[in-house]
Amino acid sequence: MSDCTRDEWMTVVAARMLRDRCVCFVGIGLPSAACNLARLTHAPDIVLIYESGTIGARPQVLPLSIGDGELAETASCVVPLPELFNYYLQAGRVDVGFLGAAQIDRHGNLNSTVIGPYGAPSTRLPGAGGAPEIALHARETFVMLKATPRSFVERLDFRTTAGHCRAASVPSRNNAGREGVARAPRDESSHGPSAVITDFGVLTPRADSGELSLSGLFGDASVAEARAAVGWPLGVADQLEPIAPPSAFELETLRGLQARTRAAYALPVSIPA
Amino acid sequence: MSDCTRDEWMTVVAARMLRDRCVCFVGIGLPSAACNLARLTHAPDIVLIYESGTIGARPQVLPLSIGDGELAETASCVVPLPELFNYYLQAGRVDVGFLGAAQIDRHGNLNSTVIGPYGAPSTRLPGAGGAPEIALHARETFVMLKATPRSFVERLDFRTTAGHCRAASVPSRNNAGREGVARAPRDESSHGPSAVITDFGVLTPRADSGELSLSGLFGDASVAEARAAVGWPLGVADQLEPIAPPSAFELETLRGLQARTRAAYALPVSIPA
Amino acid sequence: MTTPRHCSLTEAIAEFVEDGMCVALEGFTHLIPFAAGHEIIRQRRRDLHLVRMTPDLVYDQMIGMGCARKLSFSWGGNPGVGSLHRLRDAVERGWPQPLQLDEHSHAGMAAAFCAGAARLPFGLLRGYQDNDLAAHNPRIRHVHCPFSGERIAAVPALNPDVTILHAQQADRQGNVAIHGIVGAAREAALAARTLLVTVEEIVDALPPAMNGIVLPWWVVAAVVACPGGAYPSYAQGHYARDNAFYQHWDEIARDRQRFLAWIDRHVLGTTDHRGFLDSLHREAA
Amino acid sequence: MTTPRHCSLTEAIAEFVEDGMCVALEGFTHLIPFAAGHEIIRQRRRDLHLVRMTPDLVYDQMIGMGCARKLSFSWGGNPGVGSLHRLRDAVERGWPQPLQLDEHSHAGMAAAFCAGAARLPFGLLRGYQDNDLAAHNPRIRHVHCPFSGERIAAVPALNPDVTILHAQQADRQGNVAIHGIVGAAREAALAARTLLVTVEEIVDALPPAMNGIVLPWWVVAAVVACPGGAYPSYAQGHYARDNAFYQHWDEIARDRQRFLAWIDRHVLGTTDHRGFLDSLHREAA
Repeated sequence: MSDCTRDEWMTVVAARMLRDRCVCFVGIGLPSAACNLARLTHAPDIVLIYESGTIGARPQVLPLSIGDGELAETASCVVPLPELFNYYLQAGRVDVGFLGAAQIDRHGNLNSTVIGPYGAPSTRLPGAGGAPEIALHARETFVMLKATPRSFVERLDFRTTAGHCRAASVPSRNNAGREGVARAPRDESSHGPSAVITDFGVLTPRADSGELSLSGLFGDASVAEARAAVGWPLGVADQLEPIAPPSAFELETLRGLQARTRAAYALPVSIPA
Repeated sequence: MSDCTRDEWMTVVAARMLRDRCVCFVGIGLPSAACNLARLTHAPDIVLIYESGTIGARPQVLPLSIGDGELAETASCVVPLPELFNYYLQAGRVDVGFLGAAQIDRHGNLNSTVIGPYGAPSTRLPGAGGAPEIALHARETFVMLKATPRSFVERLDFRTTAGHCRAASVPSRNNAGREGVARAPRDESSHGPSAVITDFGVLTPRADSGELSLSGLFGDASVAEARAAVGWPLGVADQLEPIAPPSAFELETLRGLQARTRAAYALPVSIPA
Repeated sequence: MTTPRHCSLTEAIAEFVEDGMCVALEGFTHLIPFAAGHEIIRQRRRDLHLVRMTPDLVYDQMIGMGCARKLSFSWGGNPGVGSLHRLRDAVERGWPQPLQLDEHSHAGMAAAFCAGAARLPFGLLRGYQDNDLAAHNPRIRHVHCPFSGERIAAVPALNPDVTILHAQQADRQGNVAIHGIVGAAREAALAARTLLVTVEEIVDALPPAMNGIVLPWWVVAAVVACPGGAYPSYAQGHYARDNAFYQHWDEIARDRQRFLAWIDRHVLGTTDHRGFLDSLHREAA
Repeated sequence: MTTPRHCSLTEAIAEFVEDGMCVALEGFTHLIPFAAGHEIIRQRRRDLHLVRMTPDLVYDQMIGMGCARKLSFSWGGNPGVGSLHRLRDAVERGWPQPLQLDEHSHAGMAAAFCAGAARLPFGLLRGYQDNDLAAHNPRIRHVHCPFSGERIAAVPALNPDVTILHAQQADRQGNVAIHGIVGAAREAALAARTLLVTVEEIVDALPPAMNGIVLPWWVVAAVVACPGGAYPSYAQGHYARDNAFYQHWDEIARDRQRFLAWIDRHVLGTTDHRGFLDSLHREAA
């Protein structure tokens, strides 16, 4: 399947990380595609929770927003957000959280708040949303993010979401220090990503330091490409796992889902009269 | 209407205290009869909230418990108890609370917890239920309670619900003093009953001291009867209001409601097979 | 996530409810899990810490049979009737054994269940003001608002080892739907380490109810089909509350011997809830 | 209790929304009150403190038109598309005026709305750990559990002067029913001093929904019939979200002049929401 795109690689590889029957807090975009691909392939009973309070959603097409009507219609139930955040997420009932961000550092800390100083940013990003508490409370988190030296950075402009964080030794630029409590890397109080799926392969945290290092490459990607795309000196895991390319079934299912989605979006929505 | 009972007097007089469209947190028993009588006479749009989370209930017959199915079926909505207590009661959205108790003192403090010491009571009563917070948060509370020297007492065995309380000067017997903060009588932090409807008439708090004194007598009751039934030296208000006896319409409506209720209760409920 | 077990009530209580546990049978007047309470009596559980806003007849029976060492509650009466005589006997005379009380107001219990469901260590309320409750319960304390300085009451989270509910329906996967008065049942369910649910019926698919009260299968440890399982409480849409039974209970429970005879005949003398209902039918006939 | 007013949206905004107020238009992707936001723009309100978990296009438009001095929020993007360019322009370049930020996470905003609805001074959450949010927002603090000593994050209650919702139905008395994704709309509604609701339709009686989401008439200040009032967001059961409009907005909002021209034509150039929808229809034709 050498003709598949890097987006497809990312989506397929992320989908494979999801066990059947796991409870998954889904972000929009690539994570939503990956979660639904898992549901349509090896994980038919995966429980998808979207941030809009739709629990157990089974959409036929990918939603554009986290609250499209399709999600409510196919969900087991729709709960108010305080219940979702208190009784499900904070209560520790979510197995997997999927996050994106604008920036990630070598310990998996994430920035989705600002580029530049908080008070006078060069780029104002959307902000935290559910991410800080998803990372804190989900049993495990995955990050999906395409790599460039501007997104995989030596030092975050703002730490929105804690990774394997080593806060005291590598403060983010904006951190005024009030909350700068160090967390030991990879101990049980660490909530960093267990995998970062990017467009050349997969990074995972080292057991000792929590530092993200390259542990798997997509078929046509190279270590040199990976190193060029990452803004810190990227370590390579002792065992660089070969990643099986997307199977015909995986690709067919994903492409079918995306074709259905495009067809649904192309239908004109009539402005209410 | 000299043939009416004291229960009927109490119910009719309590019903008259309720304005149309007021939001009323209803206790079971006489208060429920009074609130529904008001709804069926002068207050058709009164909003009745039962402690079971049934908001806007319009029962055809009086419920035995605060959670009979009739209440849910006729309510505008049924909310979980945390919402009822947080978003409606504590939020100050209730106009009138109706309370009963086993004991009341001269400042309208109520006991529904124990007779005798808390740790070794001679009579264990049901306990607080919603009462302490109903009294605290409803704009106004009424108490309905038949008078004997054992229920209208000089000194409570336990203060379950604060009245016009003067806590420091008249501690209840069980009070270990930890919470014994005096509240000035009748100021805005005082949440005592604005009327106590009992089986000889009505007591209301004096403007200066918050002490309950006799302000109205039912037709055939006397000051001497009232004084005999109350365990403290009962003051009489400067103006002892004559209370209009139950009208034919009021009595007819109340008796119709109670007849419907008896008929409904007499229907055998089949044990599920 | 494990799949909820579908099993008998006998098996569910045997497997999940152990002596000494903290157990909540919730349901506010409606959907009270009587069948489960009776099975706990049949299996002679001891030393339980029972939790329930309104103990009701089911806890009167369990307390009278010596299942409980402690009770967390906010109103312990027979609604609309009067006292719970077995609860009173335990508190006033230590029969059949003393009962430790963790006593709250309804608002306090609701806050404690919410904190439990949210896995917060405590809940907040404006309450317990100028009364004697806090003086007798060290589990009622206060915090100061970090913004306004105001003093607000605090109660520790309630997290039962096991919560047991009765509901109208579950589907084959184990999703549970509750219809009607719900009280603090959902919070008690989500606060628990283990959730057991008895239901009137198991259906292929729950009726669509986008904003209805649903407990998803992956929070449920076991689902038991148990028609009539809330009787003499009720199940909206299935059967009405037997108000006459509640009134009749006052006489039964007033006397220790009569109480024991009733339990012997209808609970211990039957093997399951179907037997219990049959036994009441025979008595009524 | 006063009866809710039935009036036009023009009257409702004129009467209840004043310059300088704290105003929340809630609805999480679903039932976003666009018509009300446009009417606030038409009436040229200034200096508002806007509150909303997910500012969305409606706040992008209000901010771009200079209605706001402050924003309390937790995620300010165009869902599934990208940036809110008017929000960015205000924050990055102070155009048309600077915007003060009170920035939270979703969990923090939810806790703040809940505290507001419950009239508690603050809400609790396990959150804001090891990140930079608290360092930049003095409205994120901590309390210690009075039982365990644990440190828990606290946020002050949000109590808007006015909350505005869009819903599917109200009855003639003013009871409002919401069906589908509700977000924190109910908490925002009950936290407010004044609640305005626009609805798709006013009906004689709401469909029975025992456990549905209903806001009773006596918490509602005004009900406005406003079909299509959530467009380009959606109303479950009435019309779908116009995802193409959300994608198209990215181009419109990217450029100040194009944005102003769009608002001039479709919002300021029309007298009400019917006119706005007609204007879009004409453009699409």
